Amino acid sequence: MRAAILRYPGTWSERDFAHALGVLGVRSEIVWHADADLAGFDAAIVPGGFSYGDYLRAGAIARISPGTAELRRFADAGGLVLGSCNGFQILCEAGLLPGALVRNAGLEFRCDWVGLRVESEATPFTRGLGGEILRMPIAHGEGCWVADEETMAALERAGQVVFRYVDARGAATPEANPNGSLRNIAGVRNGAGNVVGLMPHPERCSEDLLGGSDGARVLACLASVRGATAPVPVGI
Amino acid sequence: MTAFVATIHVRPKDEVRDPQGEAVAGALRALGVPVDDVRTGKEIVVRFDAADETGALEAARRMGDQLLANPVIERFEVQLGRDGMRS
Amino acid sequence: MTAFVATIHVRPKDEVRDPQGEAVAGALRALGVPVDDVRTGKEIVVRFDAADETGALEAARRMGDQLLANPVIERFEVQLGRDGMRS
Amino acid sequence: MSPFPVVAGTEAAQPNQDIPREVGLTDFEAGRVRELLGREPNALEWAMFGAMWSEHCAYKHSRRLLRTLPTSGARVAVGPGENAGAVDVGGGLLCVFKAESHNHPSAVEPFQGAATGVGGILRDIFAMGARPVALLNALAFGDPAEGSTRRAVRGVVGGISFYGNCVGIPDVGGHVSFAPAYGGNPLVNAMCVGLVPADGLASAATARPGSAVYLVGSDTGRDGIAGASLLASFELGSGDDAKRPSVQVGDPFVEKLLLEACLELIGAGAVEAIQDLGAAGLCCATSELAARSGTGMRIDLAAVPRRARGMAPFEVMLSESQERMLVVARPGREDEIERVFARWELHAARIGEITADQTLDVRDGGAAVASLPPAKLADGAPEYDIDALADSYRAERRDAADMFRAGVRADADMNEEVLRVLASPEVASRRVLYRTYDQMVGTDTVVGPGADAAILRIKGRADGIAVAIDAQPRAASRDPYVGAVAAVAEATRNLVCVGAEPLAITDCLNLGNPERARGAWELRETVAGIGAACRALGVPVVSGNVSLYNATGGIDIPPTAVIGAVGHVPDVAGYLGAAAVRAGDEVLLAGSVPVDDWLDEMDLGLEVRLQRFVLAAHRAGLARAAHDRAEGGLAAALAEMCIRAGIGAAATLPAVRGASTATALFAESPSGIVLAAAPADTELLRGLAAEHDVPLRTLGAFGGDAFALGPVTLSLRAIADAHAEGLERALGRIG
Ligand SMILES: Nc1ncnc2c1ncn2[C@@H]1O[C@H](COP(=O)(O)OP(=O)(O)O)[C@@H](O)[C@H]1O
Ligand SMILES: [Mg+2]
Repeated sequence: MRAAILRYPGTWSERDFAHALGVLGVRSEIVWHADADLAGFDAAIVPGGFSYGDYLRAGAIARISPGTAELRRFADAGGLVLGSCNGFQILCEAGLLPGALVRNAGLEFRCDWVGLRVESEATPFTRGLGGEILRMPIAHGEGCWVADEETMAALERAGQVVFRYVDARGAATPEANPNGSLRNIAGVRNGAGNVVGLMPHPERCSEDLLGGSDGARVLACLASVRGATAPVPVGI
Repeated sequence: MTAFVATIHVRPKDEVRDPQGEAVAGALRALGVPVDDVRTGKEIVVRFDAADETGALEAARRMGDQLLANPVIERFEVQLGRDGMRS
Repeated sequence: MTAFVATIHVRPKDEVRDPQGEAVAGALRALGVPVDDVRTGKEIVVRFDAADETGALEAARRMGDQLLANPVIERFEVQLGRDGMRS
Repeated sequence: MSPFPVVAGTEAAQPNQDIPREVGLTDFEAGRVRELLGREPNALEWAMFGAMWSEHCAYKHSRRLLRTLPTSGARVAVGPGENAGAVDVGGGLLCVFKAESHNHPSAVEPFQGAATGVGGILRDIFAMGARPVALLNALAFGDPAEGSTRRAVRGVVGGISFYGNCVGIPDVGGHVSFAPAYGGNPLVNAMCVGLVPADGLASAATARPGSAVYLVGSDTGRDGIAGASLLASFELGSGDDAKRPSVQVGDPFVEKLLLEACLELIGAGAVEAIQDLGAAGLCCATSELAARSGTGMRIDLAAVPRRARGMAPFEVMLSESQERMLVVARPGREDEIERVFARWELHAARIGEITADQTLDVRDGGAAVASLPPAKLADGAPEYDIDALADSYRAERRDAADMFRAGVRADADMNEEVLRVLASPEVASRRVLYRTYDQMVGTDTVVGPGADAAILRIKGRADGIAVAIDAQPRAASRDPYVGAVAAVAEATRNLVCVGAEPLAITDCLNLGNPERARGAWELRETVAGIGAACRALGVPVVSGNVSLYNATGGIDIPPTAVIGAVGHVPDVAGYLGAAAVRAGDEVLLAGSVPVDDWLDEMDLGLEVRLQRFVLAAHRAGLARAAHDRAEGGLAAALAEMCIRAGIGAAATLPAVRGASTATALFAESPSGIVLAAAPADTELLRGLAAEHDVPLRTLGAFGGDAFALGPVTLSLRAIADAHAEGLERALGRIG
């Protein structure tokens, strides 16, 4: 498994992902958006951050970057793509995932731990995790996922909702929803299942020292897609 | 080339949730203004050169399509004028 | 009471830096549009009832003053109409 | 050639008394400028002196006093004087940190003022070559019931959140005070902590003649409040709106690009010297860099990329447009510098070069517009001795500073009082504020906001660093010396409470008018208190900032020394916290007992012994959890431990002769730490306390789901809710 981590101007989770993947033994490389070449990679991660300052709309300007065009080619060819936080926003803006992410209800940026229920196993990032309740951090101001009713219904029918915000008992209550997302949606996949986006940050909860390691369970799915190599040493 | 100024008004589609509008409505009610409904949008004022009005209008529409509005949730309108400040 | 709809246009004052506008200008140039300058603002569309046009205009101005615009860095303009959708 | 080439400007010939005054120089200072130069400066040159010799840039009233602070120590790698200080955390790594105020801009525009304050402190850190790893902030606002305070809180917290989150630096802690005196003058102090390999430090003192000078980042516009007073003296068309200087607006996106590009180039060795642009913009950056390097510099203002049309040379020199850096290229690396900045989509304009002649030679196209010795600009301002003025102040005794105890009558229902204290804006949880800050980006935050101190790991190592920021304005408003001592003691004690050894501090002094007797006295006493505490505790001051003239309606704010402390955690996985309590653990109080008259004198000796004892207990594995007694006294300290651990307690109040129940519950005497220890360990713990000559009392035990302390019995749920919702209620966000 070799993962590319896409870096746009303003991305800030790329090193965090590289570290978390390294702990799991996944080799990764941070690639610059302007000259990104994803040939030869098994997976592409679109990490969190404020690409282009998130001006206009989160992910709007990143959408027109050459890196996003390359990402589209890669996904169309069946490459695995995981977008977290700003990455999810970019994937929606780019039309690689359905719906859009708008300002949080209440308008405030929120950094907190949330509960997530895995709704679909039909992705390379959630295999074997169906029904599990995970704890992960969020950190976003525009994470309210919206779509028109038709899209929403089609998505539910096709099982494309991958993560939902839930309380400790697994119930998708309004209190468990940190941003007003439609039907507590925290993450979705495309029709083929090779592109997944979620607002939470699996890379921030991949070691017990950081308060939880449920993120490692998601990233480990990726690691198991093809044989993982030995843990990669990491410095600062 | 002539100097144009286009204002592109971007608004959430009617059926899309507008958290900012909801918050503003709440705040206005708290201020004692009995508002019925609030929707928020953006306006982007672009100064640019184009050969003529048709070209300018087309360019402005392209800006809206390709960047300024997200068709999944937004619609936009273009308002075009000559740029008196520059021409 | 009559149903009114006011659009409050809020823009950064001319002399105030608009980083969002700068970023959008850069993006538009990357798309090949030779823009000279971009400024971004907000528009807030408020539907509400008022006794008459004077009252409505006054209410809309108060919204701008008290909530919608930050007078230190922004200015606003009110555009008032009857609310055809409701009245 | 004369060292001062003839300079364009109509005023050059005859002395003009108005211009120096209008740029903020006193007649005495203007005389000194003329004396240093041996000629009459032109208008631009006056403006440059006015900016560089302002209190903000020149520390005229505080420099003499600051020199008395202890600044050296075995772990100090960089002391005050650079963009930020640094301590050695071992393994070839330095921890760089500094706190800075942005009070005045935040009073004008809370959101942008706070945002650009964060931007400024970040640039100070990466100008040292260090990667920022954490932000903290210390804030002070007026009465939370006032609408203006609520707007200020929203604006300031929103601005910090906007900027820090976008750049992607976690906010891991802070401090918030509320007092009416801050109503018209809120305090916004931002602190940043960074890490850099010892051999990767960058500096502003290392430029050499012949090297190219670049101005990088945002274009230069007419931003900057400091410009306001200057504009008057240049009589620009009044009513010409576009020419008015405006509030600085931050662009965290450009800051992020600047940070990455600068660190990449510094890491590659392409940068010979670097200086951030802050107050007084290009004027300050060019003169300071040249002065520190012992060189001159020639720059051409025509090469400066501008955002506004028709800017005059003085506007370009003094603009405080944000997100800019001055970068001196190592010879032969110019192409690389240009390439890297271009890849990060930033403008890098070559605006001049370093010269050997000790002159800052400013041109505008072909014309020479200013020619001044940089050392005189940067370091030539007079220092004022405020001793005599301070001596003339007759300190009057003011009310007791323990706000809670003072308000509690002997016959009050103590259950109600405890809930009131826990829900008060001074004590209640700050979560409603810090949940809008990204606390985890970087994946180094082991303990974030909400604890006594935050803990950051260092990837690839077992050890880490701890940071805390504190202030004691209520104590200081009664006695600035004791308040300053207490602030240093609290910040370092907070480090100790998480098991970290204090290494050094940064201090950010927020005070009133030093030209009045009381202000002078407060400044002197504050610095003396910090110095005394630092010497006793063995923690040097490695960086700091002074903000004077803070007042609301002509009344000075309480002297507010904000202390940011950095410590070393030998083993981050085994940190000490407040939450690791288990049922059955004993509740112990180490150190002082609550008394009424602690403000008369603080026992620094006890504080030192207490801190050593708790660190020793932690190292010996005898303490399970710790939390210091601070705002709200013992009641708040024990309640907060119970809330964090999710476990109740049953404890008695320490018996102190002559002290009332209210004192025992709520007095904020320093030098007290509540500990949790397993019953099997308490014997050894007592022995260790005796060795350290620290009083240690058993008050009771943890367990159950009731909070019982002396006469108080409340459910855990009740104290948790009061603490969790208090601030939101006080700010009127929930009913
Ligand atoms: N402005 C702020 N931003 C982030 N965290 C804050 C802020 N103010 C306070 N905190 C955090 O809230 C907790 C309580 O603050 P404080 O009462 O000052 O603690 P202490 O008494 O232990 O110094 C600390 O963890 C502190 O870091
Ligand atoms: Mg504490």
